[in-house]
Amino acid sequence: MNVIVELEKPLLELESKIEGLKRLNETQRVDFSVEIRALEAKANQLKAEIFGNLTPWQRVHLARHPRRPLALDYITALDGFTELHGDRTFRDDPAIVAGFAYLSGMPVYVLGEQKGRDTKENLYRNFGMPHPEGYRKAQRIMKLAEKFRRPLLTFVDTPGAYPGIGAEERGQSQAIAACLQLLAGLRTPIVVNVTGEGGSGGALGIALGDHIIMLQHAWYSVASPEAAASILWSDATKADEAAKRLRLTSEELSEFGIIDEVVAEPLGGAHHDTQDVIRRILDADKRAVRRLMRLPTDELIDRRYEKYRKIGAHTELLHGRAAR
Amino acid sequence: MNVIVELEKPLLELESKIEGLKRLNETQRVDFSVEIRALEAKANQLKAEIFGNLTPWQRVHLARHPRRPLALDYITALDGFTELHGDRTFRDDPAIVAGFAYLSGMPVYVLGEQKGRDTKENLYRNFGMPHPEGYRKAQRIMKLAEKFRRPLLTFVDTPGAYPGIGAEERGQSQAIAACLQLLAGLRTPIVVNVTGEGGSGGALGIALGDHIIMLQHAWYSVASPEAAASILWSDATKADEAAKRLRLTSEELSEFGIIDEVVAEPLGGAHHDTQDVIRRILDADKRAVRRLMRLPTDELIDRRYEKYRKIGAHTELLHGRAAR
Amino acid sequence: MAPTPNWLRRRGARPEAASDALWDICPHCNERLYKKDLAELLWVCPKCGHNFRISALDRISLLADGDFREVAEDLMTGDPLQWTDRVSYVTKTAGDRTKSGLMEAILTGFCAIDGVAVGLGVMDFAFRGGTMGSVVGEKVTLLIEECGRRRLPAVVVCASGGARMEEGMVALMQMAKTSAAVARFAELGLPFITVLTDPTTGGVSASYGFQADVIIAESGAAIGFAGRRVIDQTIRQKLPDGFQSSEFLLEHGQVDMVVRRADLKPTLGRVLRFFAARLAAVPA
Amino acid sequence: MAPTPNWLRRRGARPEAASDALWDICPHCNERLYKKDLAELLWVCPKCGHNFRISALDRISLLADGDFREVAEDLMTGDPLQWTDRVSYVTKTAGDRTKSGLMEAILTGFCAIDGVAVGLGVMDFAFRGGTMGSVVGEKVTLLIEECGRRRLPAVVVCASGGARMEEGMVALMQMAKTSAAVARFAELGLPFITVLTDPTTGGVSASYGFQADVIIAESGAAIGFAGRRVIDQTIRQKLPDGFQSSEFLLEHGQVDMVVRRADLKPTLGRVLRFFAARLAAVPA
Ligand SMILES: [Zn+2]
Ligand SMILES: [Zn+2]
Repeated sequence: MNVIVELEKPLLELESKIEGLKRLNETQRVDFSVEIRALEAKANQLKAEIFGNLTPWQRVHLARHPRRPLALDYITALDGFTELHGDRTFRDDPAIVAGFAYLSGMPVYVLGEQKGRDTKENLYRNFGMPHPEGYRKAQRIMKLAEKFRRPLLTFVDTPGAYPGIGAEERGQSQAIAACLQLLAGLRTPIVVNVTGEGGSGGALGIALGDHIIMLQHAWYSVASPEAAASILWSDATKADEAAKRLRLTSEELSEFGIIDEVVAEPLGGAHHDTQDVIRRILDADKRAVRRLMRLPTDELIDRRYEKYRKIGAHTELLHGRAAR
Repeated sequence: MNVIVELEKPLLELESKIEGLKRLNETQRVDFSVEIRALEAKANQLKAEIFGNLTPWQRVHLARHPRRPLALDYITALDGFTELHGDRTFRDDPAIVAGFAYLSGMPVYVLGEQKGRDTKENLYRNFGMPHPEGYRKAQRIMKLAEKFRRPLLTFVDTPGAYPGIGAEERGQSQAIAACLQLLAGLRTPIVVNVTGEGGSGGALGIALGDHIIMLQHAWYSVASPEAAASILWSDATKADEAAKRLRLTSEELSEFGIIDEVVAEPLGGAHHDTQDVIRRILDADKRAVRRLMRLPTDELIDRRYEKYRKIGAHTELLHGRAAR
Repeated sequence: MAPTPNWLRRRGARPEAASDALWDICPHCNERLYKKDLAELLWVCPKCGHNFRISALDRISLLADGDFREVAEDLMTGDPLQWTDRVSYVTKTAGDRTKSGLMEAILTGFCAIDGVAVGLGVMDFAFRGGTMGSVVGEKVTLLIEECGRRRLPAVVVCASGGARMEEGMVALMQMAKTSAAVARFAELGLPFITVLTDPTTGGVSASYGFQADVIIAESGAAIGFAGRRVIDQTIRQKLPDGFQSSEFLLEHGQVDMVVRRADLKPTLGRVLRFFAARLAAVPA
Repeated sequence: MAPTPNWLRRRGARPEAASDALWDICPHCNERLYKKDLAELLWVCPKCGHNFRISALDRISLLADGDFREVAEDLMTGDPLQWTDRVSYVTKTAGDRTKSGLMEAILTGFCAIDGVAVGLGVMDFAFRGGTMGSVVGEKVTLLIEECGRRRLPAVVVCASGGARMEEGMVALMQMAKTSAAVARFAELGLPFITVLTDPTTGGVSASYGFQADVIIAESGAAIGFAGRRVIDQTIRQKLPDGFQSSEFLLEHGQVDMVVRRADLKPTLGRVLRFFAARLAAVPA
């Protein structure tokens, strides 16, 4: 069960009560506005109590909230999204959506890791966990973006690349590795949006870029808290502990210089005002794309190289490079 | 049954009789040299009768002779052949062998369509009929050849690309199409040897190059005679008829300008002197590679374009281009 | 029925009616359809959605905005193999010319699709089963080369049984020739789009058909390398449902999208507008 | 046992013996093996051929012709997350340094392999399970960059459980950093070769491990993206025989060759000689 959904319940009850009173207010002669105001104050207080001080583990659940905007919510908010399918080799992987669209009139290619909204859709989307063919479809789109010199926009939201038999047989490692090599040298601007879950290498496969934007309550980690707890302590139930230690929040990752820009969410999370959050993300994308498109391509690639080149924490450095 | 194997039988009997007499000659006191010379004369006469005037259909069988040298016979005659495996995506296809070697000291990449010598090996090699993953392994080797600026040598010997469910599912068309596009623009010399069967698109997938060599009794056709007869007349038994009409012999294809060089075979076919045939082919390869390596890359690519650009037979031409 | 466009009227030649019958039978659901209605219906069965195979002329009418300026229209095939079986190749192609009203299995030219200027090639199954011989290879190559010079997107609508047997290796080499043209065009950074219609197989699918930046399949088309009969004879086992259909190929990652005939023009327009848009034209 | 090479004697540090036992048990066939013999046997079980996991120092002794000039040898990890669980990350790595005689999970340097000058990186599973943190990422990157400057082939022998948890996202970003280094190196037209040994998984396999021009797997190694336990827990079904073994990967087209430990040096030599040969040196 999602802990945020549990926490939210009293708030949702209160809000539905307020809605009821508002309807009464409109249809009946009696004036409930005083009561409504009182309840609204209480609701705001409750919201602040619930969401004002979330633990990292609670924030992981916020990023998994069933009503959180998904990759396609952002992508379809672009103008004229047209989906392109398939890796030309094995299968079309619905866990990665790909295509092209316009960002405020600018032609862009888009990639997104896509979960489902319900069980049926989640089975179809494999809960947003791509297979190698998904990363190979992504490579096809990356190459198109480079060939036609259009910026690439990616939307990251995956628990991780799928760990299954077929995925291993068809080279999950190779598929992600090839994405990374391709993105590192791609001669066109890449803007990355981490909007939900940033699960390890499966996220990074479409998240190496020039400008990395992260939604406030998204998480991005070397491993999911459950996987990390399992790897470190052979005990997946210690995920809350792992979530705290992994430094997977947008604030911490900003401090590390791994995230370039954090887009704020309304109190309670993105699903409390989906349209506003989408608008904020796309605004940030637009600013980033415009800025990056002004750079000569060689400089763009050099800057991208330096951006990743300097990430590390080591104490004795060759060539006099400064340590973190 | 292979018609050449049938035709050869009396010759093989005679040759084994001669061998027997020769052994007797060495071990006994009696002198059989007169008889041997007489039988040898008869054998030569028989050979000339059998092989002097083969029909195209018989020559197709010569190209399918169970003792005909196969791709790996040529490839392993190069120095230091090292095999490279796999398409990095789905499977290693044993119907296409790939790797690198030295041709008289020159580093070259090699590709070959490989049949088996017996049933077990043929099942493993799928009778030399590649799947899409074979063509994708080939693409990997083509890209290596280009990246490291080494000539590419290919050995063509396939009844055709495999027509099966998995092959279609994984994009046989796309795999061959991608090979052709890659070869057309590959910035390194490509020398092609059609040594056995040149079955349609499955052969062409590794046969687009700068210099096309063909063994005298190899065949190379828009479709196998059986397939053509089946397509044209819904009657695969008319393959001999189709073989004649398709103009699939090295002499005819030379006339059409589709083959650049024919390497002669001994009377009776390549398997009558395998080592000599291998040497002739590799000599031709060496000459071609040395000549092509002297060309600036842009000129190499331009010549390759013109080579294929001019193949066609049409009577009203735009831009005043000369018709065949 | 839509009025005959100018380019078509100018062209003069029209195919002979295959029969005088007023009715056609849908091969998919057996519905009897009044022939005169079919054009209005875009040659799509109103009961089951089956796409009838259509001529290159009709396809161009469906796609081109207005004028279609045909090029290389007089190109006629030679007879490189001096082919004869029951009848000679020369006789066969002469018959096809009369029957189809076409010089060959493809029409190429320049037009606008939904407002975007393009080079457009459209194959026609009625001419030798849409097979690729010298002329198809030459016309596709000329079209792509000319698109390169004019810096226009190239679009080819495929319908083909593969390479043309009667031109032998000269036909097979058209795969190499067109591939070389596509490779050059790709290096120019110009967009190439194919539409695979029923059927697209063999030498056409294994060359330019699958070399495009965006590959669109018309719904319900049969698309593959080997023909079904060849596969049947080789493997002698039941083929999966929908094997080699457009939808099967989409699932197997081979095509970018499956589009119904009615949506083809707007979809092509959308794709072309994106790919043809110049970065310079973008507001900063 | 072979005499200790100079570079190793110079290096001084040696791992503590894991135990004082004179015997080792082959984990594959349970054969009791006299420890002193194992080095002579290249740490391969003479009964079943099982490759024991070996230290980076031993691996270099197996591969390098003579001298190995280590670089970036003093690089030591920081503690970017200030990690503590049962013990602190600082304590853990200090323990690993003592136990393994290494500063980190990889040694990098320059040497000749079978006569060919190369940059060589060798990972060591004994240090934090060969996980990639800042130092592994940095040393791989420095090695590849330096190979680029010297125009030498780069060889990395992988042995890794993936990205290092205790360095969190700083560790994950090493995948991006090393990939960027490989991408640049590839553009220089220089050869990159990896040897995947037991085990190569996660962040290392999904970055430079699988980005090489030639990928060699040592026989019997476990190679994959996800660990077996994770897969077991996710799919809860029986895994195929040999799943994620070197041989399984060869069959599935993921690696170029599977090589026994005894053949590794000559095979690498053969590959390197081919890839490192200058075209100019070829007789015309
Ligand atoms: Zn119908
Ligand atoms: Zn053992």
